Amino acid sequence: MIPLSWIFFLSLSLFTIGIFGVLARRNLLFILISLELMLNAVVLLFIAGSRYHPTSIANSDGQIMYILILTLAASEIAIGLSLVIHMYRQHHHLDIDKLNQLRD
Amino acid sequence: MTLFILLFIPLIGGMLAWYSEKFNANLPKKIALVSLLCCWLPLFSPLNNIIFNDNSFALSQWLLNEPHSWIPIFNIGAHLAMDGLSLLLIVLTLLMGLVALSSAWHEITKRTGFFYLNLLWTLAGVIGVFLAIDLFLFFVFWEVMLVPMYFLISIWGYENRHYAAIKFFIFTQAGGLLMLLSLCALVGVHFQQTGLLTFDYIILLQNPISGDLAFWIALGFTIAFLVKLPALPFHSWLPDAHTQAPTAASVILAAVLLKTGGYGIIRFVLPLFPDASLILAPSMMLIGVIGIIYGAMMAFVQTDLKRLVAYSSVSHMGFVLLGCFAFNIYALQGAVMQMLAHGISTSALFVLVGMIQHRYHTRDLNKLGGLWSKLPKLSAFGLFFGIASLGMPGLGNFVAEFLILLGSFEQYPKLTIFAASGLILAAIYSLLLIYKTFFGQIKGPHDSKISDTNTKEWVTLLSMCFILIYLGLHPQPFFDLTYTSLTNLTFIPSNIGS
Amino acid sequence: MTYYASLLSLIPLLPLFSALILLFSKPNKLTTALLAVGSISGAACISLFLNFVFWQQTDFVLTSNLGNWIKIAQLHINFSLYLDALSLVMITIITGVGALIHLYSIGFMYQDKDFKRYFTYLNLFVSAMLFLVLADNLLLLYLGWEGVGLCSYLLIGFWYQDRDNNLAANKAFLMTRIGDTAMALGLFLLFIELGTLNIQDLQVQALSVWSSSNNNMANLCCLLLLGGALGKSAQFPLQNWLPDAMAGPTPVSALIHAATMVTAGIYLIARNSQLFQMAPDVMYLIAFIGTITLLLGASAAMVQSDLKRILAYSTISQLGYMFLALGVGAGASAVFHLMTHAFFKALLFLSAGALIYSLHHEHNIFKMGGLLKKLPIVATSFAIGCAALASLPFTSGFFSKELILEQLIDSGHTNFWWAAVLGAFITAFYSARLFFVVFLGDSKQSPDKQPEKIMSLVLLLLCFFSLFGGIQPSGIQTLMPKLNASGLTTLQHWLPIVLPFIAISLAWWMFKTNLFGKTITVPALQYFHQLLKSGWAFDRIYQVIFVSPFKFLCQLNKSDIIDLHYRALEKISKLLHKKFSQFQNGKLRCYNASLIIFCVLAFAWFIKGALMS
Amino acid sequence: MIDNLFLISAAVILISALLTITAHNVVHALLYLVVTMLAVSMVFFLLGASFAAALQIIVYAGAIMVLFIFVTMMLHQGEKSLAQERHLFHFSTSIGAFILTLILFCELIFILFFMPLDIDNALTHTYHSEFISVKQIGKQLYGPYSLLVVISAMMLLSALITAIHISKSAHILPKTTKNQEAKL
Repeated sequence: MIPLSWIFFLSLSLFTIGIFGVLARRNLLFILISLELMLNAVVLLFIAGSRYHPTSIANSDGQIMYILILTLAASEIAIGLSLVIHMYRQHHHLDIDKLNQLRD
Repeated sequence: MTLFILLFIPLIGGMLAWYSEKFNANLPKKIALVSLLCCWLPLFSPLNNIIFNDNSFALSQWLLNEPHSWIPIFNIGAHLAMDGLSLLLIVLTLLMGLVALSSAWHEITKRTGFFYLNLLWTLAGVIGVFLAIDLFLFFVFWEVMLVPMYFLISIWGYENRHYAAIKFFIFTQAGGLLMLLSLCALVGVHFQQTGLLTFDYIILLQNPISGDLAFWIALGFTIAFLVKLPALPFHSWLPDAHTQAPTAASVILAAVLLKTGGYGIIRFVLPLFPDASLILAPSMMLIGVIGIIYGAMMAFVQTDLKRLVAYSSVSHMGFVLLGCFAFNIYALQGAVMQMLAHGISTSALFVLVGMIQHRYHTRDLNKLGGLWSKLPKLSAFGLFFGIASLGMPGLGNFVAEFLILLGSFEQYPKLTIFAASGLILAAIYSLLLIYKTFFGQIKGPHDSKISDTNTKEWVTLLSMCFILIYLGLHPQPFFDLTYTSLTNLTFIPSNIGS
Repeated sequence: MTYYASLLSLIPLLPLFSALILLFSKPNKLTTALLAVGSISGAACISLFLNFVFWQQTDFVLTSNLGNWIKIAQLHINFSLYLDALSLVMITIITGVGALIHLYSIGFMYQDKDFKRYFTYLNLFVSAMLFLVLADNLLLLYLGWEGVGLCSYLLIGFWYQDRDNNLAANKAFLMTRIGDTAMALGLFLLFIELGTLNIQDLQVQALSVWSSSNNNMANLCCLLLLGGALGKSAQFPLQNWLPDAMAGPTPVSALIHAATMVTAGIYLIARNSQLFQMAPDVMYLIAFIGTITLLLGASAAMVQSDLKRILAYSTISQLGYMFLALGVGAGASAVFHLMTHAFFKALLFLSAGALIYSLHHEHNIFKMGGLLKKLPIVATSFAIGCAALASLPFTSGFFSKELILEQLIDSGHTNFWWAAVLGAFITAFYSARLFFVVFLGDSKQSPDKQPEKIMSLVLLLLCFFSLFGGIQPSGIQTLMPKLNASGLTTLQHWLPIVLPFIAISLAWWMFKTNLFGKTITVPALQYFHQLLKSGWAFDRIYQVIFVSPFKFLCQLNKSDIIDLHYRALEKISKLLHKKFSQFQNGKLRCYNASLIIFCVLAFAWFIKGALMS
Repeated sequence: MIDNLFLISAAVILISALLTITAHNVVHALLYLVVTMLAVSMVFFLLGASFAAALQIIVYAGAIMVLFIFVTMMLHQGEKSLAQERHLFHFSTSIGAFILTLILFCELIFILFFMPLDIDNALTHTYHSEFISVKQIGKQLYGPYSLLVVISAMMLLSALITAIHISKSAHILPKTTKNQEAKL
């Protein structure tokens, strides 16, 4: 049986890689990709959590939560990508640092 | 109900004046005048039973007492009451309202309706402050009188009026909030100690709270009133507010708004926190004395006429502070008298400065000079009020300052010697004022069409002269009026002072 | 008796009413003059009448109450007047000399366009002085005291167009105001110690409360009251306002700065004599200040070139004599000298006024000369005045000064006696110098017009008084021991009589060798001459010690240090705003980074928390 | 046996994740992402969540990643974007981000392993082995969690509408913005 701490380590490192991706990359697409990574890390934990839940009967809450996160990811990506298209149409580049008109 | 009528007349009058502007331009003035005059009617009953049968104080300190409930849950009552002290100050307010009206008669031309609304609402706020017995109601009126005054300064003021108005607003608002805090703390502590949640002054008076928390609450109240009575550390809003305010606003500001600070100390700080104010007394008297000297020294170097008069009122108010915390009957009577006399003499000076500015369009002392040869009547009044402000015996200021110094000499002789030096400094800046504006050679342009005082100005100034002389030569009725409300403050503690 | 009381209350009120009428109405010159002089001469007649009534009685008291002023707790003050021998003398002087000076100033001020304003102030002054002298309690005295100061300020600065007059007026008012504040403190102390401000009760209370003489509270009170007296009577520390006060019209200088106002200080001390008896040290101080002022005034008068400044310094020195007399306890002789001095000094000032009037505002004595023939009346009055000033025998000045000198010896202060005699010598010298330089010698200027008839009439009247002013009402006699020359040695008796003649001959010799007008070459002597001319450089001393530091301090603080703090507060908040707005730079990555930073910090805090426990 | 299977898939996950974020070419990054997703579904299988794994493969890797690739193709990035990408992301600029994430990583590791939390003993003793059948999930889904279903439905609907709206306005906008610029 896989000790939970390993899974913790795995999801945690996946999450950190995702964060690095968000912070380091200046291309909007890559930010979305690393966002996906972070989502996967979280889902991993949910599933592991429900699997190791100390109750007598089998617990499937993790998987239900997975379904919800799945729909979330899907809708989020749909909107994200349409924004990317929109941005590309308007600015012809995807560099996020150039989008700072909201400041003044 | 008479007190509520007295309160609502200016409020409604203000609204009417504002509304009437649509019909024609100078209707608001007349409405304002009418509403001010009929403010005197509710006062008629207490006034004549004081003059004719003077047993009005036999039964209780309050001439008129009208408790009504307002917010029952917190036991906040719309409780108005008038005693000798508040009657005096209300009469002063109404008088100064008329003076402000007369000085604004020709001077204010744009948006007159809104001007008279603000003027009358400030007066209503001040009358409310002098009548309110319920602490919460007192705070409400404290704010009511502040906002219209802000508009008066910021709309009809002179060159950098916005700076002055905002500064005035922030200072007084900060003071007001501090007062609200200490007010709630007071009610809270009172509730803990006696289990009775009330904002009513008379009930709070029965069992004054003590202990170090009482000290901090007393300090909160005192600082709020020190900001309003411009004592030294918090005085810097006054010169700006006065220089930028139109004449009518600075008359109201000088004559009445400063007195709410003094009134607050006498009415709320001294009786509600007896032992805390004993601890506070030495430092407050020190602030008063420093205020006297500092205000006088500042007045001495000013080149702007209105700033000079403003700093002089900082110095005079230092005397009031000295008188309030000296805890004996002479000093307290002197403080009340100083508030009256200062109200009249300084507002007269402001009316004069307004007239000079109206004619010569400048307040700069270096540009003014030799007015006596051009405007003898105006300069004669200027000389009279300049002399009054330096405390010439036979006029109100002298009686007040003499009593204050006499009272504080009994408690702190060494401190009073410095305060007495204030008399010399007052002479210095008053003589400077008179010399720089009225005597010497004419510097300004020689257009001869500048007219001397017209009858309206002449009547207002002359009536103020007679009041000051009456105050100086026959102050006894004023002393008897405030005697009852001041005697219970003068528990002369044996321990303080040499 | 009540008839007299109402008469008494009329004395101060008459000038007051006439002043008020003049203030509010606009009469022509004639009615103004009539009203003004009428009211003063009315008061003069009443006081003369009271003199006759009380001529024989020795100790009489007349009081009248005009109404209640202040009544709180123990402080009972009312407008009540109190007349006894001392104040009777004072009101006779004030109203007598006042009436004459009013009469004189009709002529003197006739051309001036502010005729009405002049007489209003003059009437106000006389009524304030009368209130001062007749006051029953110290507060009413203080009211008169300040009123007198105010009117002297207004009258010195009467010709307000000229800048120096205003400065002189301000200086006079401020110097006296310093004295008045000291006196006010004295009043407070007296009220707290003795519980009353009524003058007669004070004397009685002082005896009972301060049993042992010379306790420090008595000293302190008398010292403070003395402060007021010094300010008003231009004595040692506060005397340099009087020479500048000559900027006003000459009748004003005659009335205020010779006869009446400057004597207020002496009246105050004489009135509270029992109080001052309780403080011998203060009495000695008064005598000491008297001598210093005496010598200071006389020496300064020796070298002046301005006609009126000489008379001003001589007034200071004569007042020094009176203070000296008060200091050694001879109150009556001081008052007697005050009376005679009022007459002959008023005479001197008025004749000086006539001189200036006819020489068209010429003040410098070295530009006048040989006027004996051209202005006979002025010359004779000047001669009599100078004689009385130098106390030549059989003039009124002689009687009063001799009396003071004799009192000095009686009370054993021989060192003061020597100083007084030296003063007398210098006085005789400068009065002789004044007379010779102005009236003898070659004439440099000829007068363009003779003085008005009314002015000459007044001069003659005053000549009469200054010659025969020696006679006094019986009331004063009782206060004053007879002129018995018992205790004096021959030298002490004859020296003061011979001395003026020596001084006059010295002055005559110097005039003949015209040493007076010559410019002095010796630097040391020149420096000393300059020192004396500026009244021992008191103006410069006070300028350096008090005025310029005060001005510097005020200028330093012109923009209100406390206000700067509030403005600095405003600047700081603006600065912070600028700093923090840099964080809102619109870059998403910065916002993400700050988010992550916060998580890192939160975890660190959590770890620290867990590790600590 | 399961353990070393888990270790392999964990390694694959980590490596491909690292490659995803460091790739310059978007398509490479996407493909590495797909590999990560598959490896994650492998781990789900190991944990007994077969339904979740299947979903992962079908929906996540299948649909979402395909959508991603589809969009990147629409943006006809071409060679220019590769050079741009190299300019946008190179190691020196992201040193700050790297340090920050490293600190975060160490903190999390520290909390996980060195903090005296008692997670291990609670879990090891009672675990059960049988798989969770789809029927069971279905009952749960439409039983107590029916609200969850409604919410996710709503979410999907709103995402749909927004995506359509934004992409539709994307057409019109560029034209209007051009003549707006002309007007300015």
